[in-house]
Amino acid sequence: MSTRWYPIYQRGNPQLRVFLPNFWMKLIRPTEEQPPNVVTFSVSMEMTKYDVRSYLEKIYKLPVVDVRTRIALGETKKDQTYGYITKKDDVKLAYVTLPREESFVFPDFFSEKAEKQAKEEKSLDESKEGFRRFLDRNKKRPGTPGWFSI
Amino acid sequence: MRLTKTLCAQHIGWHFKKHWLVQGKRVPKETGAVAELLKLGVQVKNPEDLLNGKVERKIVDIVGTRVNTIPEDSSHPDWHSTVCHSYSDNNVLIGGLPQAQVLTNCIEIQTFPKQIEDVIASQQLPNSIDKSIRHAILASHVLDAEQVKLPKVRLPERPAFNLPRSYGISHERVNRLLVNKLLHETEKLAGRSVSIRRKLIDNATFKTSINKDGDLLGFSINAEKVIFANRAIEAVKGKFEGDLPDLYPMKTTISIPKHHIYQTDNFYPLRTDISCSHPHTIFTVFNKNLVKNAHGSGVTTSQLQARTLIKAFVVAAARARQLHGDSVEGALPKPIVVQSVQTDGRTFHFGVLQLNTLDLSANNPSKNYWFHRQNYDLFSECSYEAGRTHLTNYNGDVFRIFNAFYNN
Amino acid sequence: MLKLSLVNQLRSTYKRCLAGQSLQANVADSEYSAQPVYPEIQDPSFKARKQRDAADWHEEIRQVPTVEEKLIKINIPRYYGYKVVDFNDSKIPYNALPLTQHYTRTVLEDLPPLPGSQVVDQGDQPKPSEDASFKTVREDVIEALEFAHDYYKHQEKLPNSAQPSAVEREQILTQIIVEQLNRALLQALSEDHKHLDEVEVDYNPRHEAFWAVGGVDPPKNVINSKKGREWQKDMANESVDRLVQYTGTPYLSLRHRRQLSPWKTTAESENIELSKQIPRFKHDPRTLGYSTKHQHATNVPGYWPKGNEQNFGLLSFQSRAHLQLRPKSYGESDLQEALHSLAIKSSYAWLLAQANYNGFNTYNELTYPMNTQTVITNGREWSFYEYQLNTLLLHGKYQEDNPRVNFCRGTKPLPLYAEISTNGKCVDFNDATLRQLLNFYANVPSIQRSNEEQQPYVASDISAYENPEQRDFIAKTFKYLASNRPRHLELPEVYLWEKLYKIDNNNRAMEAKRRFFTLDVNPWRRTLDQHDKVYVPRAIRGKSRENRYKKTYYP
Amino acid sequence: MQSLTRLMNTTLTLQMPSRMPAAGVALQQLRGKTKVVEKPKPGAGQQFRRIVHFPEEYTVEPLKITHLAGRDPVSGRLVAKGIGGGIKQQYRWVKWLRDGPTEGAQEELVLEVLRDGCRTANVALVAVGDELKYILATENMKAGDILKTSRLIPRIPVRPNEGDAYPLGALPVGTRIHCLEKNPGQMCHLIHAAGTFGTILRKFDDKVVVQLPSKREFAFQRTCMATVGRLSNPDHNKEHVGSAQRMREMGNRPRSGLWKRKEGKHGRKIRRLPPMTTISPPAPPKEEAIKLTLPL
Repeated sequence: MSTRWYPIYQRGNPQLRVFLPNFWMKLIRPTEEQPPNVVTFSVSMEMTKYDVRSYLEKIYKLPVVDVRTRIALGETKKDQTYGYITKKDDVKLAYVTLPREESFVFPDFFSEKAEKQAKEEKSLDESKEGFRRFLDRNKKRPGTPGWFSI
Repeated sequence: MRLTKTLCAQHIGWHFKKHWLVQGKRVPKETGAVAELLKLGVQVKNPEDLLNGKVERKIVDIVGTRVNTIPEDSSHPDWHSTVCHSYSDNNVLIGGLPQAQVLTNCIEIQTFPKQIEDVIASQQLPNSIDKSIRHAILASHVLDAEQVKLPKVRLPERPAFNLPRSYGISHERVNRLLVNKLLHETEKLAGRSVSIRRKLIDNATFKTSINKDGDLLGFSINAEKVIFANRAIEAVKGKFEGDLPDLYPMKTTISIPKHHIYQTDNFYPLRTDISCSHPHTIFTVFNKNLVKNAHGSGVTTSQLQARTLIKAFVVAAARARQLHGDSVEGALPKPIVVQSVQTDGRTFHFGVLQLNTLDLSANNPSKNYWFHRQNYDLFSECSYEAGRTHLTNYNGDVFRIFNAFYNN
Repeated sequence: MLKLSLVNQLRSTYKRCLAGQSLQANVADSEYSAQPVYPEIQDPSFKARKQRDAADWHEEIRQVPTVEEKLIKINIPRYYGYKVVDFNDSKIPYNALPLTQHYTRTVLEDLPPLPGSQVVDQGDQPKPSEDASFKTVREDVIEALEFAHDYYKHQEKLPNSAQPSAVEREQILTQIIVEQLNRALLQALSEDHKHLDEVEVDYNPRHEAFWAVGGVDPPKNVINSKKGREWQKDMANESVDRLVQYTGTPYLSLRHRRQLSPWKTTAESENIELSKQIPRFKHDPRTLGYSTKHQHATNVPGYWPKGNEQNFGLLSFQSRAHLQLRPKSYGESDLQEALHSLAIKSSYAWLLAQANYNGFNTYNELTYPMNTQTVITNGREWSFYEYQLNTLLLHGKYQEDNPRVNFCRGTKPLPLYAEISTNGKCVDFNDATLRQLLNFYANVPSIQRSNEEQQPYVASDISAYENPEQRDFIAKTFKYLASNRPRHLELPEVYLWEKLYKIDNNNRAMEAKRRFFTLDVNPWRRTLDQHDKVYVPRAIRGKSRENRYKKTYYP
Repeated sequence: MQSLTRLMNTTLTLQMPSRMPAAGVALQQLRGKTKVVEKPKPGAGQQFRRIVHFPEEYTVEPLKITHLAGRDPVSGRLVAKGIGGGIKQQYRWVKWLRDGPTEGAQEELVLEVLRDGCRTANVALVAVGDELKYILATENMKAGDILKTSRLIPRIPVRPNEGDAYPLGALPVGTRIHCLEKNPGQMCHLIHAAGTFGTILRKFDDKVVVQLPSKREFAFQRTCMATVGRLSNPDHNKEHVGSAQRMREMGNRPRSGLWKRKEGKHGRKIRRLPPMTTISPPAPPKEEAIKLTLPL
């Protein structure tokens, strides 16, 4: 953990009382298929491979075999109204290799939610489809009430 | 605009500036005040020193800083007040072979020693050997697969041309392979009985330093391949007479760079009690891109031959110092014989040095012997053109001498 | 009049066709057959068409007459070189063995102990003559070791401006030891083993090999692109081929005119069950730590084709100096696996490069097995491996269908000596290790094949071509490709601002479309022969306007 | 303005520096501020063509140069037009001082005559003792020649050979010389161009009259050293450039085309040569001017 880097003192009140650590690691879901013993983290930009390794070894007592890091380009987006381009910050990704016996699967917390959402969408689609069929049916007989059928 | 007073008004500040550009530079008149003050015992100081005094910056020791390089001046630990003429691999003696002879106190004998001449004349080589040697030449010059960027080529008559960079086998590698392959063929011919008494080493360094007529000479050379033997080569029988050449108006140390920073220790790459520690033959490579005269001209044949001699001399002298102690001066109890071969992959120069004395002064009656013949070309051209290999004017004599040297 | 006759001719042909006659009926009667012969019914699906195209290309490569042209042919699809996985002898990531086995289709076994050592274990005396010769060899080797160490110790004392790193130091020492030992053993053994007189010794040769591996998951961009097309959606996750380029420099390698005899029979090597058991590494090799690069396919076993008769590898000494750079956390067992992996990939690559000079390549299958022996050493520790190359087909469907497998068998690292004492004497010399090494040298290469059998796909040699211009062109193009020099044109590059403002977000719609990505051109698809031809100056060609450009002779 | 100057002169007992003839002052308008850049005038012996990276000690190694393209190396401003580009040459450091003993003569051996890309005459590599040096080569100099150098002025003039260096007083009238010292001890910096020579015309008092390549006559002190003979490469002035590209290779850019040979201010005028001039001893070194600052 870096000790050199603190927020710059600002005059006036209220003073900053909460000091968040400037080294942090976030477990993220890998975008591509990986061997089961590789874990992906998003880490703070200042952390090096050695920082990541000692962080996991010293705090979480994890058996780290190897750490590889890279910096991923942040996404860009065009503003819909004015057309200027905004860019998200770049992130540092750390690929941590554990011993080959270990395996890590990223937990799927939201599978139920996704299912539910899918179901809802399905019923919505169905009702839309029904309405479209209803409209199609009534296209050729203008002025006839909807309930009228042969 | 009308020519009014306002229009014609001039900015006085501008004139001041222009005026100051000229007037701001003044040479102080000598008023004699300094002399008067000094007479009164008042200290006079330069105003520059008081106004812009030098601030000494302290160097803070931080972990991870690079170590400062040692300045090459009198504070260097290896700095000596006496100057040393330091000969190293890339130096060329401008006087050529005569200078090398005077430098090493050698008389030149333009044949090989009798035993080698006899072997060259009488040796029986199998008929297939020329084919193997041709193959070895091609394998090292053309057929090796190394592809590195070669040195830039300039056309003297078209200095503005930037020719495309060519890739190929580096000069060092061509020579390493050629010498290795020739030695391999020789050892196959010689059989185990001879080759067990030899050991080969790449890139051996030899260092020695010698006093000659009040000048300190330091030598540090590298031999690309060295053959060590378990027994020293016998001294050449017979006595040879001859005079050293006259270099007037040059001194013998001309064109050897002078240094104040040097080490005078002796270095021989093996200890004495190991089985094969006697120097037998050294192979040195001449690369015209690295070895040039101090003034940039190419190396002449005589200068090339001088290089062969000096290298042999340094090896012999380093060995003599190792055997008889650093303080050995004058005649050696037993002469040391070293064979020396220099090549640039195509031209070979063979020579044999017999070191009789380490006393190099000009008036020493006993001399060292340098046996050599002229240069030999192994071939005139070896190339790969239009999908075919070409080797023209192959000269089989070179391998015969090579073989005789190995078996000596 | 003429037209009328043509019409008449056509009419008669049509009539004959209607009558069920063949068009060439009047040319040869032998075209008739009792049973009608129909052309093979071909699967019109996309995948099958793709496979047929690939097979046609492989067949075209096979038909190319010379070794050099075959390599040029393989390189033709890419002007800037293929995107290849960088396999080299200096980087072995953690847990690399499964990937190496998959990428070389290799079964790993233990090297059986020497028959000689078993004899000693049982207490029987070996033949006295053998014992005497072993003793002399042993003395020679110990002497060579002591000599090498003494020289290295002296050399280290020299003040050197650039301090060599630990890896370089190991490489320097091992190079000395290996050269000394090789010389001592060649001398000592050549009297009994005449084949050692004919070996060709390569010093730090250049070993490179290129091959394609199937059964690897496609990268993200390929999946996305396929998912974007309705008809390709189902194929999105189908495995793709990865191209691999090995680059390595052993300390020493020995070559011989004849081949080593195989130690696995054809029946043993063709085993579909065994081939299914080979570990697979389906993920992208970059997830393991390998990197990719763009380069031309090169196959170099240390010399140029038709260089000499010594076309088959006998023994190579590989370096393990770079294993020092692996972190300690990889563990001891992984070091062992790394050595196996190094042995497998270096042996496979060298054999593939040798096979390439006999006309085979990753797309054209071997017709006979090839063998080599590999020693990995740091001077003190020696690991011994034997390798048998049975197949080269690893790409595409062959990953599953090919019944043949390659074999590698090896030992653990064995110490040759414990240490060199301060007075320069060798302590605890290990005879077993030396015996193993001697066994490798004594392994007589005995197989010699006829030219047709050895090189079934090679019809000619470029030096036999009549046209000097063609010879020159092929030789130069081949060297240019194999020299790994950068291409004449710089690699196409997209600047970051262009990615942000032109590709990812279309912010400059009115700008002139000049860059390749706005013109919808993929520069990586540029083929090797898409370049301006060399202009022949008028002074050379004379006044004719016809031969203004030099001809090209791409296969 | 004059009163201002007077005021300054009275308040400061300072002496006006004579304005450097070669130094001009250029005003460059920055935004709202005038930046004063001092740059030299062309001429005065400076070429603004290249700077040579001289090491501390004399060496015969070919030296590296940096092309200036007509710019002043201090201010970086363009001074000389029409210079730029060209093939990078290597500079050979000629040892101008031919120092010899006052009694007897020192002998030197010519080892090689070389072409130097940075000057028109050839240079000769000369060995004496354990020293190597370059001198300018004379017309007929070749490797193996022995040269003599002496500072002795005998009663009867010596019979010199080409390449020998003697004081002017020791040479007979009519001798062709080059590499002449302007004043004794001042490096031999006269007559260096290829094929040129000066001629000793007559002697009077302790002066020797020499006709320089410009045909003008100057009287030098008799102890000034000079080298005997005509400089090498005599055909240099007859050699054609050949092509525009060759001109560029030589480092010259296309000319403006404004200069006319036969008319205008700079054109040809035929005048009588000025009479003989006696070389005056070198001026004492100038005192360094103090630059006073005044934030105006």
